[in-house]
Amino acid sequence: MDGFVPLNHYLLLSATLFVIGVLGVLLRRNVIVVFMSIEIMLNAVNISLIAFDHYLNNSDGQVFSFMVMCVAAAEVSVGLAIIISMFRNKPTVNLDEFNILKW
Amino acid sequence: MEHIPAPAIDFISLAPALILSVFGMLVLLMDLFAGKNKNLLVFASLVGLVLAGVSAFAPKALPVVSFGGSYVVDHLSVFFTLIFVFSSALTILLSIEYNPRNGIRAGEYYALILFCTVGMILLASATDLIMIFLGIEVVSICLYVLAGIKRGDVKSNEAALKYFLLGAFATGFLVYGMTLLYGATGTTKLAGIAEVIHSGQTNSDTLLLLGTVLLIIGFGFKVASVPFHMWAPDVYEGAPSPVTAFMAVGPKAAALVAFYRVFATAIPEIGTTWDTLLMVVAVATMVIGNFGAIVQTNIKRLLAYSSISHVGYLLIAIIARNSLGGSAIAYYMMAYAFMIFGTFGIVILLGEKNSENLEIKNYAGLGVKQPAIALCMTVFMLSLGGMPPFAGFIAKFYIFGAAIKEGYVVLVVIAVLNSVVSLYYYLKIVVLMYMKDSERELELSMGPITLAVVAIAVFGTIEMGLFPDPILQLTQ
Amino acid sequence: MFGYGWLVLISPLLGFLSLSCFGKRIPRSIAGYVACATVGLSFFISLILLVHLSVLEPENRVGGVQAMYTWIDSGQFQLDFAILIDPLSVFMFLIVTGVGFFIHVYSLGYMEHDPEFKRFFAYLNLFIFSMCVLVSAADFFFLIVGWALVGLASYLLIGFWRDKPSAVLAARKAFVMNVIGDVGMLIAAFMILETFGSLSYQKVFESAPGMFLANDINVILITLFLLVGAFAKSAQLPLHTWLPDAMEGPTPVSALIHAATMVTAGVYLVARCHTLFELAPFTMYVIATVGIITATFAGTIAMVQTDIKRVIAYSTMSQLGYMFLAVGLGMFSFGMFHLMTHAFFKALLFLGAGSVIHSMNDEQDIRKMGGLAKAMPITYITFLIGSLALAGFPLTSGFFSKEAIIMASYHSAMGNIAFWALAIFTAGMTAFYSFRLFFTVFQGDSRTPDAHPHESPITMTGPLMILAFFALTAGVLGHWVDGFLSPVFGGHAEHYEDGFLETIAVLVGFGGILTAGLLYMVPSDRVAQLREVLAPIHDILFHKYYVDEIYDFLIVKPVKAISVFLEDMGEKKGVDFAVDQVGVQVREVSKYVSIWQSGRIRDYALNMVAGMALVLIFVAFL
Amino acid sequence: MELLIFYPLAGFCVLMGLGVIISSSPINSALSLIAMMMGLAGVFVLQQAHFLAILQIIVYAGAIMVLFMFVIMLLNLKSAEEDTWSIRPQNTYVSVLTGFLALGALYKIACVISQAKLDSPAAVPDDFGTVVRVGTTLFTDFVLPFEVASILLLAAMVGAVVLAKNKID
Repeated sequence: MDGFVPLNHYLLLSATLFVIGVLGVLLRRNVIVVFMSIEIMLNAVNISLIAFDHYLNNSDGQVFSFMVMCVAAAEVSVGLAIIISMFRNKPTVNLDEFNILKW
Repeated sequence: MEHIPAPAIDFISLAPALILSVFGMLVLLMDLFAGKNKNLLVFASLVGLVLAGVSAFAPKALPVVSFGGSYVVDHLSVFFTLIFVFSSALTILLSIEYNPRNGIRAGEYYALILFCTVGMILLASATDLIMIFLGIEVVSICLYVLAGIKRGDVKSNEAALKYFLLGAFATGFLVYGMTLLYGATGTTKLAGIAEVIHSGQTNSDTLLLLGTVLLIIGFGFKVASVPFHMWAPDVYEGAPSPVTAFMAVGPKAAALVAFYRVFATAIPEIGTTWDTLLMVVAVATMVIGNFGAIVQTNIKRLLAYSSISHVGYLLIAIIARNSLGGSAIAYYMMAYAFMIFGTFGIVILLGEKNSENLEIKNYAGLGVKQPAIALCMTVFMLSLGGMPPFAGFIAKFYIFGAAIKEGYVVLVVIAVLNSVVSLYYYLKIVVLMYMKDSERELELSMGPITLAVVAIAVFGTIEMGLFPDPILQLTQ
Repeated sequence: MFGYGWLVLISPLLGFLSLSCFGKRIPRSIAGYVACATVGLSFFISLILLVHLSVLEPENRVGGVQAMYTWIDSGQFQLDFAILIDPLSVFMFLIVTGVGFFIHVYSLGYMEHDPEFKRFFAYLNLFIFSMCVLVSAADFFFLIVGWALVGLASYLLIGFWRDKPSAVLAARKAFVMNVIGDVGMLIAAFMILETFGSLSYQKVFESAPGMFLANDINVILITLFLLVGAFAKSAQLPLHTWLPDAMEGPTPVSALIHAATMVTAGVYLVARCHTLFELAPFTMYVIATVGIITATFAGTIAMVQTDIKRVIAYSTMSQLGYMFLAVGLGMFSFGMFHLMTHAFFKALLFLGAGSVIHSMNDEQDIRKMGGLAKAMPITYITFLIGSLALAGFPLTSGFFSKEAIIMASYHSAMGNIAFWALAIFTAGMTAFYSFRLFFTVFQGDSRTPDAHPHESPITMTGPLMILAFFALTAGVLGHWVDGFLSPVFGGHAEHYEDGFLETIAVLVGFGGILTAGLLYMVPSDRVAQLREVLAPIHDILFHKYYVDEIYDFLIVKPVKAISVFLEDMGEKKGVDFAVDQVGVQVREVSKYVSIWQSGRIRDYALNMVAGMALVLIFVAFL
Repeated sequence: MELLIFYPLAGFCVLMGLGVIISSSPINSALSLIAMMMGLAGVFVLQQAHFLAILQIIVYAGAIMVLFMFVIMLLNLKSAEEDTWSIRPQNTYVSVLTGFLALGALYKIACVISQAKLDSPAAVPDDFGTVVRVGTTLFTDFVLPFEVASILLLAAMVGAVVLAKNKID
């Protein structure tokens, strides 16, 4: 293999996507989009995991990212259920309107 | 086609978790046939919990390390298993009368509590980052649902949503931190990580550092320490009362023990930097928790802030990082379980038919109308404030003792001063009960089972305060 | 050996628990008797303990630690559930449970018509229990526990009438002041633990003399912090402001807690820790100085008060000052002796005042009383005895105990002329204000014609008479007290004989009584009438008028001005202001903390990220 | 070869990621997210993690995103509910401060991250990242996490049903 990509660049890609996800959570008001941003964060983590695996010649990271996917799936199902159950009582997806509980 | 060698599975050390999983599924199945009568489910859940508690003692010689070093049963984990089982059982007992009154009819409720307990037990024994991650997630996912299980209630919905979104957000940080830790050391086993760090063979110290920071954030969120505590008051207020009590004890204890394991086992040697950081966090947590609680008018919110401040005290034990610290955390959580379940038992007892009656001012005059309950509440409040001769005092005493042994005198002084501040709001409730007359008549719902829970809790609080030795022996 | 001593503590605790838990189910009539019986039992056991101790050899009387079991055992540090039975604690037991028992009985009558009769007795029992914990503690830990518990009980009892805003405020003030003291004690305890590695009296007092030279900075700091607690609890300057306000509570409470027992805890503390204090002569000097200044200060204020209970409250402060003077001079047994006689006559005065207030339908202003002697003969006579004892009239109990202190203030090793002069001056004032009070209330004519004073029931007068007996005769116990306590204090206190000084003291006392008599025996509105009828006495009356003017100009006005000034500066703007401000500021901070909690998820996430950024910066750059 | 594919692919992923958080319509966000996940699957393939690349497409792009789509349709979300991204005015200071802090921290990290030892990938065996290899690891070393994952999914399923089903009893 001539020219290979240094690990750093994978890590940077991962970090960039992670930051994009964080920004999405901080800046968007739509619950669904915020939720998708969190998915971006989890995906970003997977990139790092797999990159590490490749560079360490190890399979643990792949198992880890397998588990991350599994958790993501579980979170999505529960999260969407919460959104639906919430939507029944208060038909909006604007996060800023959910502030009965405060102070 | 090569065969995968069958892995050795140590059923004995897994027994509590296995039993509870089986009973969880059993409860789910029984729910199909039980109809409206949930008593059978309650009974089955309690049996499961008792069996799990008993089976926790099954391993002969502790500690038992199994699954290639990713699962360990030691004194700490056995004791925490007991705390989890105990707190889940009390949660279920508190729910029996609370749920129908507040429109929670789902039989899955009990199954979710059992699954959550499985997660906590696994978490307390996990010595592998992947296991810790999965344990935390099992616990969290059950809690997201439990927080929102009062489906018709906007507050409950909001609590679930907040908990879920922020929890998932924090999970992102947590798992990223674990990834970096893995990348830096090439292994996910805590012992392996420690070994690599010890030998100085890390791939990158920066990754290690960054990973640890992110890990702190993730754990910081799960245990609700400042500045990652902000979900706690809202979620505690919105969730159904038994679930709130559950959250304040079980999952928090589980996250703490995992936190302790990671910091005491995996990365003890890069300690000094973290100590300063954790000290700042601990102090901030105590201060914010206590000062936040002072102006609260809702009892659940007040208890939420107070539980934040208690995390601050517990972090001191993690900073101390000696064996005394571990058993101090265990003792503290057990004492805290008694106090919190007792307090929430009373909160539930005082609930009315149509409202939960959570305003603190409604506690006025309780000393005259319900002297016994007021006295119990006084015991809990004094114990939470760390007054002798109750359990809360001994618990604080051991934590501070562990810290002083390591020379963190200033930290302990700050903590003691904080305890004094906390007395202000605990005693405010006591004063209200004894010194003020009630503004209106309350139609209290005095459920016998809830009363029994309160009685158990009072007994425990006093017993652990007067005779701390037996429990302490268990933790060491 | 003294295992049964636990009963002294357990009995009132059981009383408290049963009254507060099952208060509803216990009939009202029985509740009061239950409370009295528990304290009575404690008193009885204390008497047995006394006899038991008396038959022992003196050297066997000390160090009787009764450990139930080891409570906390963490390696180096060990703490037992234990009580200490020695002459000092039994002495205190006797005062606490004895006076406490009579006051319980008195309360049966005094609180008879109060709707919350049972709650009152529950708190009283709690107080007796707490006080017993305090005096029987075998280590500093339980000392502080008792210290805090009596503060709590006092808080509950001052604010007992919770509909009365002034009572609630007073209760809060007392509590805050006491917490300041508790914090001082806590710090002292930490320092002791740090220095000695143990909290038990036995170990600390055994190793202290070998560890410190006199006036070692450590021992001075420890004793000074202990003093903060002692001064707060015993209402010495500058932590005294809560005591007069505490009079908002029911009168038996004032008698029990704010005269006879709790406020003397500070004196007890100094006596108990005399080993430490003797190692710090500097602190001893501070104690004596603060004591005598408080005595004088409170005495001047007492002269111009018009509320019957406040007069006695300031007088209590003043007498506590004497006790501190005594222990500060190293005359521990004199301090304890005065503590005992004071408990008798001051409880008597308070109960008498309560009896008066009771019959005057809760009137407390002495300017509206007068001529009660006929209507209330028993109260009258007993009050007279109390006043005589307080004034130090020869052969009453107060005479012996006060005389000993005044003599010591000049003759003892640390005494000097200034202490003596102030002590004598205060003695004169004491005689004056106590008889001013007595004459105004009981002599002359009634100033509120529509009041119909009546004698109180036997439950109230009985304790009055018993206490009066002791107030009159307890003086003879002086040598016995000294002898009984000498094993604890390691020797007898030297009794100084000085006929000249004694005569002065007696004369000053007479002078005070006489002045009060001249000024207040005859109500001034009848002066003109009398002048016409009785010409020969005209001169005297004229002189009286004249003296009154001078007195008013020379003494009353300056004293009034000073006391008003002190009250303004010292109390309203100084300590109180500080205490209030702490509360206000705490609430302000608290508001900010909770407003931070905006309720919006995105803000929370932002805060998390901000926190993370802070952590990263912290790690990256530090 | 790897260089040639990686950088465009990475750029694509970042663009699509930005698309998720920028586009005003949730549907567009979801589509961008799917595209990003496809791109990531490509990155995984570059790393020889074939098994996970497949999973990424099946689980994420296939199952999870379909669920998202369902919910978006179910809630019938309008695209324009004046939801562009925004900072609440009260938070301006905190946000700016956080931004600076985060930038500072990132800069510092970027400075030191280049010192990492791992510059070239290890020589990996042929079966690296295959189902067999990953599966073997999963069923030997990590059999416990695997089982726990089943509890996790069960709990999530039960929870989702409890919360989302129309009517209880």
